[in-house]
Amino acid sequence: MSDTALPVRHGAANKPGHGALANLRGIWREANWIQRLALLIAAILLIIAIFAPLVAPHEPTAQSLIFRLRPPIGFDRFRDGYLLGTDELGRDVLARCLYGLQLTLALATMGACIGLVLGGGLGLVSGILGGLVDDVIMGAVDAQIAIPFTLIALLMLAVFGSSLEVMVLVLGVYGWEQYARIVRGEVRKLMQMPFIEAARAAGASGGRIAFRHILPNIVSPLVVQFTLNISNIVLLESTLSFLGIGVQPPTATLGSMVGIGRDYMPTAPWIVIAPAIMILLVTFAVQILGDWLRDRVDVRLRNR
Amino acid sequence: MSDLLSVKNLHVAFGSNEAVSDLSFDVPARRTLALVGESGSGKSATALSILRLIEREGGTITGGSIMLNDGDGTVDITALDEQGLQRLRGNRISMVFQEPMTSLNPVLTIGDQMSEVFIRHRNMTKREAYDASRQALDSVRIPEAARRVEQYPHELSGGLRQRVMIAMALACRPKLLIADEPSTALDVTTQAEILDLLRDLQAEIGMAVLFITHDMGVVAEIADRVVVLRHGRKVEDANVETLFAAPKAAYSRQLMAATPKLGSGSPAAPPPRGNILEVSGMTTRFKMRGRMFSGHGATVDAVKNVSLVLGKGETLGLVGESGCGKSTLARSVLRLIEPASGTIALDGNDVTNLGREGLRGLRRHAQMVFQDPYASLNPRLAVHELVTEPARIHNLVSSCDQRELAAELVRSVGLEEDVIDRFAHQFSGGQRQRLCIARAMSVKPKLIVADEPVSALDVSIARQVTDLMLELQQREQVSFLFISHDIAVVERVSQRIAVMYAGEIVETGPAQSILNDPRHPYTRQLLASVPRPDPARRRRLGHANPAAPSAPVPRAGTVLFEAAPGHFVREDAA
Amino acid sequence: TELTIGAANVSTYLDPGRDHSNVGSQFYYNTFDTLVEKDHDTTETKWLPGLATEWKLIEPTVMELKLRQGVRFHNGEDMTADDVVFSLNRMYQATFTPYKVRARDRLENFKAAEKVDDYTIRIRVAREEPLWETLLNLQQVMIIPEEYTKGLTGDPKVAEDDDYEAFSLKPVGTGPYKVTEFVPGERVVWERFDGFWGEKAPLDKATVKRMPETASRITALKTGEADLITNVAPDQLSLIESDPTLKAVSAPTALFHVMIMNVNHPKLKDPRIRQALSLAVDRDTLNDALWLGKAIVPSTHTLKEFGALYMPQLKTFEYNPEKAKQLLMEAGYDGFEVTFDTDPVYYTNGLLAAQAITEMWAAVGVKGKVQVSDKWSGNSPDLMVRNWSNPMYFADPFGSFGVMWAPHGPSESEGRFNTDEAYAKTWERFRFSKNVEARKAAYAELMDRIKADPPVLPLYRPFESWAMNKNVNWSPKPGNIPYVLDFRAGSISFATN
Amino acid sequence: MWRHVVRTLTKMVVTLFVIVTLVFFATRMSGNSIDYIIGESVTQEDRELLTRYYGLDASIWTQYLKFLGSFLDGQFGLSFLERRPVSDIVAERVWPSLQLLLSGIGLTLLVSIPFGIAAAIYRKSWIGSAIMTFAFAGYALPNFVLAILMVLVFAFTLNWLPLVGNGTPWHFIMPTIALSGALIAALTRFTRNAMLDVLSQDYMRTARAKGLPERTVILKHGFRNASITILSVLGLQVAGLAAAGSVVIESIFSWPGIGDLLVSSAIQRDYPVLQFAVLAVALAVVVINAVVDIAYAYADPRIRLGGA
Ligand SMILES: Nc1ncnc2c1ncn2[C@@H]1O[C@H](COP(=O)(O)OP(=O)(O)OP(=O)(O)O)[C@@H](O)[C@H]1O
Ligand SMILES: Nc1ncnc2c1ncn2[C@@H]1O[C@H](COP(=O)(O)OP(=O)(O)OP(=O)(O)O)[C@@H](O)[C@H]1O
Ligand SMILES: [Mg+2]
Ligand SMILES: [Mg+2]
Repeated sequence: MSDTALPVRHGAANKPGHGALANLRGIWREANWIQRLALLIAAILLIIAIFAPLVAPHEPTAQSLIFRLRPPIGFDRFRDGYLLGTDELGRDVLARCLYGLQLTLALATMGACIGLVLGGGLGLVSGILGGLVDDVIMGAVDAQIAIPFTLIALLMLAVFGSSLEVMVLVLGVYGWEQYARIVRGEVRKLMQMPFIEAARAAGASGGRIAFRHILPNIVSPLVVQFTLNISNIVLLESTLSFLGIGVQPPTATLGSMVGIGRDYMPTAPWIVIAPAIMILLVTFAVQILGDWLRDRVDVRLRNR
Repeated sequence: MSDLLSVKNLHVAFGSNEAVSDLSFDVPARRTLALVGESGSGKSATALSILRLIEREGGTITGGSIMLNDGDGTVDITALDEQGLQRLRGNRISMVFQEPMTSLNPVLTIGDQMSEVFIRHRNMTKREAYDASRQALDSVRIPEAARRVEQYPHELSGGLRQRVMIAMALACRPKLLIADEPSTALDVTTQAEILDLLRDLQAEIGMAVLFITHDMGVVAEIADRVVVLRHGRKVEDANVETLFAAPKAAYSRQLMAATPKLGSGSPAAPPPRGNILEVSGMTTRFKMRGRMFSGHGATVDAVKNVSLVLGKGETLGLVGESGCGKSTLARSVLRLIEPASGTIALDGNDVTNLGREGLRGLRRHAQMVFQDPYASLNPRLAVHELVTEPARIHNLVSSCDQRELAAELVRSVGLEEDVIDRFAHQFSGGQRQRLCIARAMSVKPKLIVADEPVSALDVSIARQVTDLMLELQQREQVSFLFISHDIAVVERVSQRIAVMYAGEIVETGPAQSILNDPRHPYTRQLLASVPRPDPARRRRLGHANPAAPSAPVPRAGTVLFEAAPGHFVREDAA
Repeated sequence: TELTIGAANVSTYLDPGRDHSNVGSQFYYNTFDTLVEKDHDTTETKWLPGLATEWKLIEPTVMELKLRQGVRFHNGEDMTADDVVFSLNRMYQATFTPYKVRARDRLENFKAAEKVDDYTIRIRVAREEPLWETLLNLQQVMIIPEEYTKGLTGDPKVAEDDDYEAFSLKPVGTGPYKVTEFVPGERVVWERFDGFWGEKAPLDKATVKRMPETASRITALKTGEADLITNVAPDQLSLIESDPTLKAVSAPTALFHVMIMNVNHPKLKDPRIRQALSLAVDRDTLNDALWLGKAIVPSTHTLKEFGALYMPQLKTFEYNPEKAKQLLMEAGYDGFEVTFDTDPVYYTNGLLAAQAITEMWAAVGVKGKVQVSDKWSGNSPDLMVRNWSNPMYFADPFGSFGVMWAPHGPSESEGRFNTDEAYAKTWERFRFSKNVEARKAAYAELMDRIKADPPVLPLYRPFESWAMNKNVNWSPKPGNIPYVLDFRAGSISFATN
Repeated sequence: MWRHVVRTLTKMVVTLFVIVTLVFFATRMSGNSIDYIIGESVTQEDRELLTRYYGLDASIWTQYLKFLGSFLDGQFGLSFLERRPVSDIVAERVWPSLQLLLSGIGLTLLVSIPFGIAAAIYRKSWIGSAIMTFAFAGYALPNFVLAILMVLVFAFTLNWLPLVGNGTPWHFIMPTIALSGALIAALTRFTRNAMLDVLSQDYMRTARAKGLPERTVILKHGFRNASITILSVLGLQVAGLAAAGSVVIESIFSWPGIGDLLVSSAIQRDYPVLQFAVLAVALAVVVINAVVDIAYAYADPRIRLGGA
């Protein structure tokens, strides 16, 4: 290779706004059709989640008991104004889906953030300090792997009560061990990298190495794990609802709509199908994007 | 003499990127053609095209023909179908790759991997194939061939693995062997053995060899004819003697010039101004940790009782084969690893027992540059943060002056100022190494320990980097502890040389004194193995036996004596 | 003939003495008998001979019973007075804690049973008992074999706690079906008991399997993996009706779903608040929406099964949002949040009703919030409102309201209901007056008390549905307690085709 | 070697001990089980009586000691609700769960490995995209929705497959698919990634340069190596499968397995059962992981001999 610098977008770092836009366009161009689809879905879902109160035709908890279990548009007994039909209490399925999407995304994001901080922090500590700390944390990881998480969720909800805050906590704890394992693995790999030794040789302290050199380098695998975690949380939340310990009525989340509505699958399938499709879209989009991110990260590494 | 292989107007492209353009050359039967050129010039792409493996790598042959004309008739390889190619590969043409460490399948035994070839092309039964494999291993002079077939690749050393690769390639007595940098990843001594072996086997089997390398020394050793590539184009095609005597193309001349030649002289010694570094009696010990067995107590001394001094403004070159403890010594000197015993003095101050704060002081004055320029730069930091980091750590620069300092530093290593907002992956290898050096220079250290700083670079770029180091030494009076396994490079930059073997320094002294008057047998062997870029002076070594120790096993407790002024040799060098 | 029943739940133990759960009630009647049998075909109270053939008071507090002869337990032993005395005294003079607990609320008045001869016994009560037959017909005093039970563990002469524990896994009775396999929580298998004293059981074998998911139960019925399934929610009935090979039977269940309000909660101390919470609930709408209008909304805490004590004329509870608003204003309701606790699944439509009720509260300006938890919060001082059920353990107001709202009964002892001396006095009259009219008068007074300072609102009497193959003729009998899977002679038959 | 085994075993025991201890204290924190044992409408006085009867009035440490003691008789105590030895209850549930788990793993391997390999080889063609789209979609659907959908289609509407319990091989079809759906999706992706890694390795080129047919190259040289990484994930995934997924599936298919027991005992606060069920699942997971470790070491000669 000749001694010339590789092509580089000049000024990308100076003009972040412009750079971000260019970045987006670049990303779009680079994506294949399925990734584009995922991007589109993600964007649409995000927008309708954020603007749910504006978009939703009804309050999500407003009941009209006489018009319960009405089917969506195009079916017999359809009732005007309830595009996707009504549920077992005569609430608007569409409105609940929209608000549910909002809450589900919020829960999943918060949960994934907590897991990231908790698991990532422990993994970082474990990987950097090693020794006894490492043994203890990894022991906890082993134990966590061996206990079914549904059980932990059950116990936590029993101990702390089943409020939304506790639900966030539960969802946050979910997957911490995966973050911890990944971070620890990455940290240990990074600790072997010459640039860490270079930093030590330059006189960098442990803290500086952790935060300036290691942390930025585990961002990519963490982002990938984060996306997977989000979709797993969405699924977990619906499983908890299935078991009757999810987000509590009348609050709607996609998971609770599916979990609680399942008894109506044979008689009023729209109650389940609409949120199930939303879940499918969310997890599908998030995972495709996550996987794509992983590929991009890998390319970086392979390029060297 | 008819040509075994003729490549005509070959074009190879990766996507829209043309890697090989309009390349034509012939390989005569029983002769060796060397394909030379720097990294990325299309050597491997050409080789892979001949076996039509290039498609697997994502490339395509976009034009030209590759005719193979051995006794069994003429075929155009570019037109063969998959079946035909499979019959060809490993049978009429075979190939040896650069990386012996990764080119063998880690989960299959040597025997499994070798016998496949016999089963495939010679229709042997499993038993017969195993027997044949054993013989093939014998024929590449691998000791204890019977045991080797049961072993897995990771149980063999690099040299042995490369022999296995060669045995495998020669299993069916191919008419053409393609060797893609078969010795680059090996120690000089091992490299010499492999080259000898190849030459002998070529004579024995009577095959043609297409030899790919970027090392002009190796070319001089082995080739009959040479094709020089640059950016995928042929720039010269000549007999080896002609090429070395009178290179026609400018690029060939440049390549020759950059090639370090042993015996081309060392920099002059600086005026004595005292020592920057004094190490005495240093031993560094590693605990052995098996994966399955938690063996406790087992230790290995990677560095044994080493003493050395380094004058101010001077460069001490440290040479020795892989695993002899060079890096460990370098790290111990900077106390990145704690030595088990011995003392280290930097600029007259004892730093052996410094605490955390004191170590910061040590690192203010002593910096390090590593072998792999990519891996030693944090990929997530911008250049202005990268190169100024040591200075920031030692509070030599405020955050507002950081960019200025960075600009100054990159200029001093010959880069444009505007690179300071880029990231490491946006640079080439040589530029990255410059950044590493700039980083080390940011604190204006008195000592830089450079652990194989140019081993990963192409010759011409390595040359630029060593030139830069010499220039910096001139300008800043910085001292270097320069580690390399390439003795020719060491000669170019060092006033003094230390030779390390199995954790000990066996010989040390002024560069020219060591090179011209080696006393220790290991030093002699090392020097003899270095390929000379001069076809007239080909080495004629006997067949080295890799199982036999290549130098006497050092006895413990031996000390150095002065054999000539400043030239110390270990006592056992009888 | 064999029958497979898909049940939402299967008991984790089978001991009629300690059990009074809805799940358990399904199982006992096929396996055990009581001394006094009831005519289950009618809601009228008609007592029939059971394991006792005749009974008469020989003193105001002593009853003598003649036992049926030739009754055999499933294990082949003959039933004698010893078994009966043992069975009764295990409750009347309980040593085993779970029995003590079960006996306390309904059998407190019963002191002892004594053997007179092999087929005659006497039962002694503390005070004159107006409900003799009723309380001899209880599930808790079903007859079990003495020797067998005592011999299950430890000393075969002594009834240890462990004997009773073991019995609940290997139950033996005198009923028409013997339990041949019992996997707690999973499966009960009955086979016809040929030594049964009464009319031969119509089924050779009946297997009850747990199928917790509603959709799965219905599907199993469709695929033929079950012939009869329990707990079909009202919303699923259309599914059964649309299939020509299936049918559903529904019957009002002898219990009330109720809404309880903690009278001692600081915010709910003022009875007007609780009255308002109660008046705001439009129970008819709940019924129409959640129960297809088929549930029964009561005007007071009364059930048809009470026979002479059925008092629909009382108007204790009503829907009157205007009055509710007014009361709230008078009481100075300041918008505090009223929590409504509910179990997620225990009561059919319970969660839905809870949500609907909070919406109805909202209509009168009360801020309600549903709190879902599987935990019983009835004993928590923080409890405000929650759902509950008042089952009819036996056909008398005492067996329903009486068990739950007695002085020192569960509600009071859990601290969410208060009684005073006056209440206790009225209670005494209701419980022990021999004259039915006196009892009715006393009950009406109790209801007035409840109306004035309400701790409870009976929402409705739900109905329970079972679905089955068209050729199975089965339905729950109106005179029975809720949930019983009665497969005795005359209770089930098959269409022949 | 022995030392390694002993160390692994000790680690296992410590892990399990920590788990049961944690579960013990967590359950005691999560509420007095007496409320769940006796249900509603019991006076305070009776509640106290029962509390004493079930030994729940003792201090938590006494209970803990008693709990540890219950390991010794091999019965692990009596179920609060079922009044029989916990070991009987759990033992009954283990086999059906294991059957389902094994058939789930079997199906997963059978489907995801060929598909993963195909997706890697045909990465750029429509075959690869189709497989991966399915893999993503398979993972995106909550498994109980998949299960109920199957029930509605194959049992309710078409009446092709039996639904309840584990009587015949036919009974396995739906639960197995429902249980392994997500895992198949995950493992397909993983196999693909592992294969992609392997396909770019130098030794693959060597194998081709020997003139080996593509099938041999992919399966013998490629998959052998990929299987090592696949194995290491499988162990982790199985743990999730063994417990989390199965709860839902067991409930829908009325499968008398341990997942269902876990949740019902937790909801009903039947602590002795819960604790032992957790222990059993944890043990299974730990053992499976140990087996995977050994298989891993066996598959990878670098580890097998690495320490020698
Ligand atoms: N798989 C690939 N995809 C795209 N481009 C490639 C690929 N492999 C090689 N190239 C490009 O083709 C050109 C020739 O590469 P080739 O590997 O033949 O070089 P080389 O002379 O063998 O170099 P080296 O000495 O580093 O092995 C280079 O520019 C390289 O970047
Ligand atoms: N962290 C470590 N733990 C145990 N042994 C080690 C460690 N680092 C190095 N060694 C051993 O110490 C010896 C010297 O290693 P060192 O890396 O110093 O050699 P080197 O001369 O730099 O080799 P190379 O040219 O390959 O870089 C080797 O046998 C090596 O296996
Ligand atoms: Mg190459
Ligand atoms: Mg080194």
